[in-house]
Amino acid sequence: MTGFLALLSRDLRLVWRRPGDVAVVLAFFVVATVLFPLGIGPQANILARIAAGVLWCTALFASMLSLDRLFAADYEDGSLDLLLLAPWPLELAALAKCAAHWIVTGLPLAALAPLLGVAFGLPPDALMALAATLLIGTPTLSLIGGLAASLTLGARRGGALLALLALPLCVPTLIFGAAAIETLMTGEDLLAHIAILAALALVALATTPWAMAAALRQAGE
Amino acid sequence: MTGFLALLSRDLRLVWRRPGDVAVVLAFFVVATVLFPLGIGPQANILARIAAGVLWCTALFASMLSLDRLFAADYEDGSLDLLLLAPWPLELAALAKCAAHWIVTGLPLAALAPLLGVAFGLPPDALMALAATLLIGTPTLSLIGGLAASLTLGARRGGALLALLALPLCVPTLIFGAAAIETLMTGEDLLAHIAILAALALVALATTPWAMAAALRQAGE
Amino acid sequence: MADLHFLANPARFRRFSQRVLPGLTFATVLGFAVGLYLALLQSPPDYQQGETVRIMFVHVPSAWLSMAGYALLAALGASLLVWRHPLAALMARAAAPVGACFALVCLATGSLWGRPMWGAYWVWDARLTSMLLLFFLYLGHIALSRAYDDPDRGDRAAAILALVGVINLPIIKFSVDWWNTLHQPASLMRLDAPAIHPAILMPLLWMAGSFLLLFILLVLVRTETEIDRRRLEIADQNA
Amino acid sequence: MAPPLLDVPLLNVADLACRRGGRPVFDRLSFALGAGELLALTGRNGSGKTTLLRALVLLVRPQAGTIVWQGSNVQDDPETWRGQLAWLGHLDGLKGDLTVRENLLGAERLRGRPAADDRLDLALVAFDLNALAHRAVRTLSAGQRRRTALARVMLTQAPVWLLDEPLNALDSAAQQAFRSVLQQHLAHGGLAIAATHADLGVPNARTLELTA
Amino acid sequence: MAPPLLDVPLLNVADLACRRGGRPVFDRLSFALGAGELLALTGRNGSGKTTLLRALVLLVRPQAGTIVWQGSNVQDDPETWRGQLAWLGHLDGLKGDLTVRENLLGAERLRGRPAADDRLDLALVAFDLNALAHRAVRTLSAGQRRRTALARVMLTQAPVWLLDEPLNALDSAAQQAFRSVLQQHLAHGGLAIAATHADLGVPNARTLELTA
Ligand code: HEM
Ligand SMILES: Nc1ncnc2c1ncn2[C@@H]1O[C@H](COP(=O)(O)OP(=O)(O)OP(=O)(O)O)[C@@H](O)[C@H]1O
Ligand SMILES: Nc1ncnc2c1ncn2[C@@H]1O[C@H](COP(=O)(O)OP(=O)(O)OP(=O)(O)O)[C@@H](O)[C@H]1O
Ligand SMILES: [Mg+2]
Ligand SMILES: [Mg+2]
Repeated sequence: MTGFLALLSRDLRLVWRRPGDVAVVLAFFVVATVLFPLGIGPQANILARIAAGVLWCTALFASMLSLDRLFAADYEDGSLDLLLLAPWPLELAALAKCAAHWIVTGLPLAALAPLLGVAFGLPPDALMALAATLLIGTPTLSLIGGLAASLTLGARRGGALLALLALPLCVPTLIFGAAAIETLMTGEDLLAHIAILAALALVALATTPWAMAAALRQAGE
Repeated sequence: MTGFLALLSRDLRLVWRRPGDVAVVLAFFVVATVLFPLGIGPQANILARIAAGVLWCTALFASMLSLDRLFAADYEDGSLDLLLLAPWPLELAALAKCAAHWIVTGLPLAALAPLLGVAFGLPPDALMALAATLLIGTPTLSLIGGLAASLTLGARRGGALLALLALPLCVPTLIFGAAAIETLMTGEDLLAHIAILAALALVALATTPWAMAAALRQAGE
Repeated sequence: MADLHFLANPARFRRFSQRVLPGLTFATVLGFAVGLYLALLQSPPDYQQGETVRIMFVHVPSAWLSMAGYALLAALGASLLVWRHPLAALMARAAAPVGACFALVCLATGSLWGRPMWGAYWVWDARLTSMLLLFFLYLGHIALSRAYDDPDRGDRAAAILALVGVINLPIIKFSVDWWNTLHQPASLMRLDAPAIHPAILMPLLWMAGSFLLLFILLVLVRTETEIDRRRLEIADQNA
Repeated sequence: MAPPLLDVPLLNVADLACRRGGRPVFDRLSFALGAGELLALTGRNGSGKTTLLRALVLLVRPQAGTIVWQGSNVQDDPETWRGQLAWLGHLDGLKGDLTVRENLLGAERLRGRPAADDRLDLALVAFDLNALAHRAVRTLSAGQRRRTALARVMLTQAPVWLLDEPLNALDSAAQQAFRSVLQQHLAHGGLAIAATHADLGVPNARTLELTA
Repeated sequence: MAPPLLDVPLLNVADLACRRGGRPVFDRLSFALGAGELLALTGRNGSGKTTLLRALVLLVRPQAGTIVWQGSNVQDDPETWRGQLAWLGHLDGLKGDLTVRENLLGAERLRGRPAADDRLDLALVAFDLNALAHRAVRTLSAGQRRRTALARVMLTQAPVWLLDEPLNALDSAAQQAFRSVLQQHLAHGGLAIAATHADLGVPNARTLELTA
């Protein structure tokens, strides 16, 4: 557990020293979101319809962009060996890296999304729902993205294939996340959707660390 | 010119050895695109209306996703030094790298987009137009993204910063690319749009290589 | 040992700025005093927009200056890359956040103004959208110049970006305008330039002049800070 | 760390065999190492020195054979074994964005314990890194980085050191510093296994020459 | 390559000064090198050997000073100068996913000319890489990679070699191979500048010791 906290706090402190790094991810999130009206056109009714999809899509993208190098940097400079040789479970190390990633991207993304929702003309209750679903859904993205990152590390074709399989695992989260906002218009139960998102996050939490650890051990060979 | 071809073929061969990196990018494209019909629901008229915009935006993201490592891998293993020291213009080297990137992302994206367009209920002529505009527009994205990649070489938070720099500059291509498909509905001239896209590509081709070369020389220091 | 070659140029700049700063400050304060008097008390409320029209006296000058600011960044970038002018890097570092702030003020006052005028804080109008993109270009410049451990590299990378960006600005503006006319949002009031009444033009020009002075003042002061900071860093490294 | 039993070998490697990429690298390799002993691995490029080191720390799965530390097979309890190890690979394993100090402190915390300030200072002094302590590693020269990595090894206080070409990129003063640190480690009852092409300067070192 | 004028220095470096990260590394450095001469750069870690090499090839912009090759300032025509160079850095500059052969051929083509097969074979033989020619570089040992990078240098046939710690990770046989390749290069009127902490084994090499 000390190791887990050490790794987590190392990654976080690195970010804390350079708050600009988080700001860049957020700025990117805003820019990417703004592109959709430019592609689709400014009609307010259509924009409000697709807002949830757009914001979830760009959130996924922001996660992917920053996850890409989650383990690759450690692999290339030799620090991965040190992680593999640390006298505590590698699963925890993988988890710590994903957790740090979520804290510096998922969390601020969820906080920022409602602001962008305003520009898409979403009503206040939809803004709340958006923030809530992102808060619960982004950990899953960090975990699955982390898995894809570890699989493509040193990988031959097999790893690539697995990563290709890992990505569609994000689909349920995206669908339920984006659909949750619609429930407000159709009068369905928002809480049910949130419960499903939470369940997906728990499944990811229970399975991905083992898979990540196995993939990292492979990469160390 | 031999150098240009040599670099191009080397990069293509590298991708061929590691097809997973391309596969992940294409998977992202598909997953992100499929999200919209799933999130918005099956109203055919809305879907067809937003199809071009959505596909262009996700194609733009997908090409950013893979640009991150365009020069970074060479930078980290010392090959960038060899490129900088090659006795032919660095501008050509930068161009060759962007060309290789386009061949392995822009080209498959353009090929894949009509397939996804079918899922959005686009009519056949719109599918053709989609492929054509992507074919002509994606080189611009590769060039602008390549510029951003060279500027962020050795910087912290490469990926997100790269996208933050590149996305605003890609806006004109995005607008004309997405709008071209709408011309089929409004009865405007498709060719005019394609001509503008080609002109944008030429402007990028004439300006970005110099800027990339300047940025790469900085990175060698 | 402090790097004398490096500081020779900025030292001269400092002597110059020490001389002009007091007068410039005074002129700025005076300009705003007169401008605000004209804008808030002298000029009549608009027959259509009522008192909210007064937002314009802040909104329009900040729009102009944020656009001019980016041109300045490009000019500074060119003089850094071509003539290796060390002061240009420091001044660009100082000017970028100021320009970004003016863009932000334009966006903020615009959306505050939009609430009574259009009933929404944000609409995807062409002018609004291209101002937003300009703001993003500023953000990219700022982020890039600070993304390196070695500040010189950040400065030069940002200079290249500013040059490419300034070539792109007209293209972006043109395409966004065209995009907007393509999708005429019929129900919304267009942001066309109203035939400006002289009673409004006068205070507007005063305010614009005062904003310009403020811009120059802020850039000069911030450049001095940058010089100090760089000098401290060098002293730190040589310690 | 258990009190060293000077007469019994602490580390017993028997019949170790490894394959890389489908090719056998070595076969039936056996040795034993007691407290205070250094084993120098020599042999031509590609003879398997790095592979052996990685197999000993279980980064590479051995094909056959056993590695026994203080009487128990390390494969049964890899975590305890890892707690006894200090590792230096071909790559330095440093984060370019962090300073020398942060790298050293971070590595110690990753091993599950915070480093005391005085020990850190000792390691910095030993490798003449004091003046560089607050520089980002990315701005260091090759030898300065290697020295930082060596300081990390020294800081662990682990009984078993596994070093892959520790002298790489070091100038003669730094090589001297490394030698005295290594001798100190051995004098305190530590073990070390080092792959090297040069002389490590430890008088009664044992040598294992690998043949490709 | 122009016929070497044995009496006139081909390379003239005068008053070179460099800074890294705001700190001066060296100042007013001058030397001249004629055909067939080797300059060994020595000095402590961080004394500026790598910086000097990078400045000579214009990867680092010198603060002051001139570099003159065959009478003309290289900064006026960097491309011609680059055509005369073979470079070996701290990093090998190899692509792990490509084979040894592909790496060598690719590097030659990057220099703007395809390598003839017989020259390639010569270089492979010189560094005992024949058996590895079709192995992906990622599966090679550290010394095998360094040998590949050295074979690349040999393949260029460039008159000026700039080498940063060429002996790194090499076993004694490979060191010997490198020495004879280097001597051959010098005997053919080539120049070489090499940063090193070990002896390069060239009898009448000149030495430039950098002081931090
Ligand atoms: C976030 C919202 C807004 C933004 C980003 C924005 C942006 C701009 C920009 C960039 C300009 C300068 C254009 C030029 O000189 O070429 C401008 C001018 C102006 N804006 Fe806004 N605007 C916003 C909202 C509004 C609103 C709601 C109104 C009132 C209806 C308004 C009224 C004006 C007027 C009257 C001018 C001066 C026209 C001229 O000089 O041509 N703006 N705005
Ligand atoms: N990118 C950089 N930014 C800032 N300072 C640097 C950078 N690279 C090197 N330095 C500093 O410049 C000085 C010279 O470094 P250089 O790499 O030239 O040394 P070297 O003689 O090659 O050392 P070594 O024997 O360790 O390879 C060192 O003090 C180093 O810390
Ligand atoms: N990842 C790998 N996949 C396949 N083969 C490998 C891999 N790593 C090393 N090898 C091969 O295994 C053999 C032993 O390599 P190893 O790295 O252990 O040698 P070494 O003794 O450390 O050499 P050096 O002195 O060059 O560092 C070599 O023939 C090498 O080519
Ligand atoms: Mg080895
Ligand atoms: Mg060096």
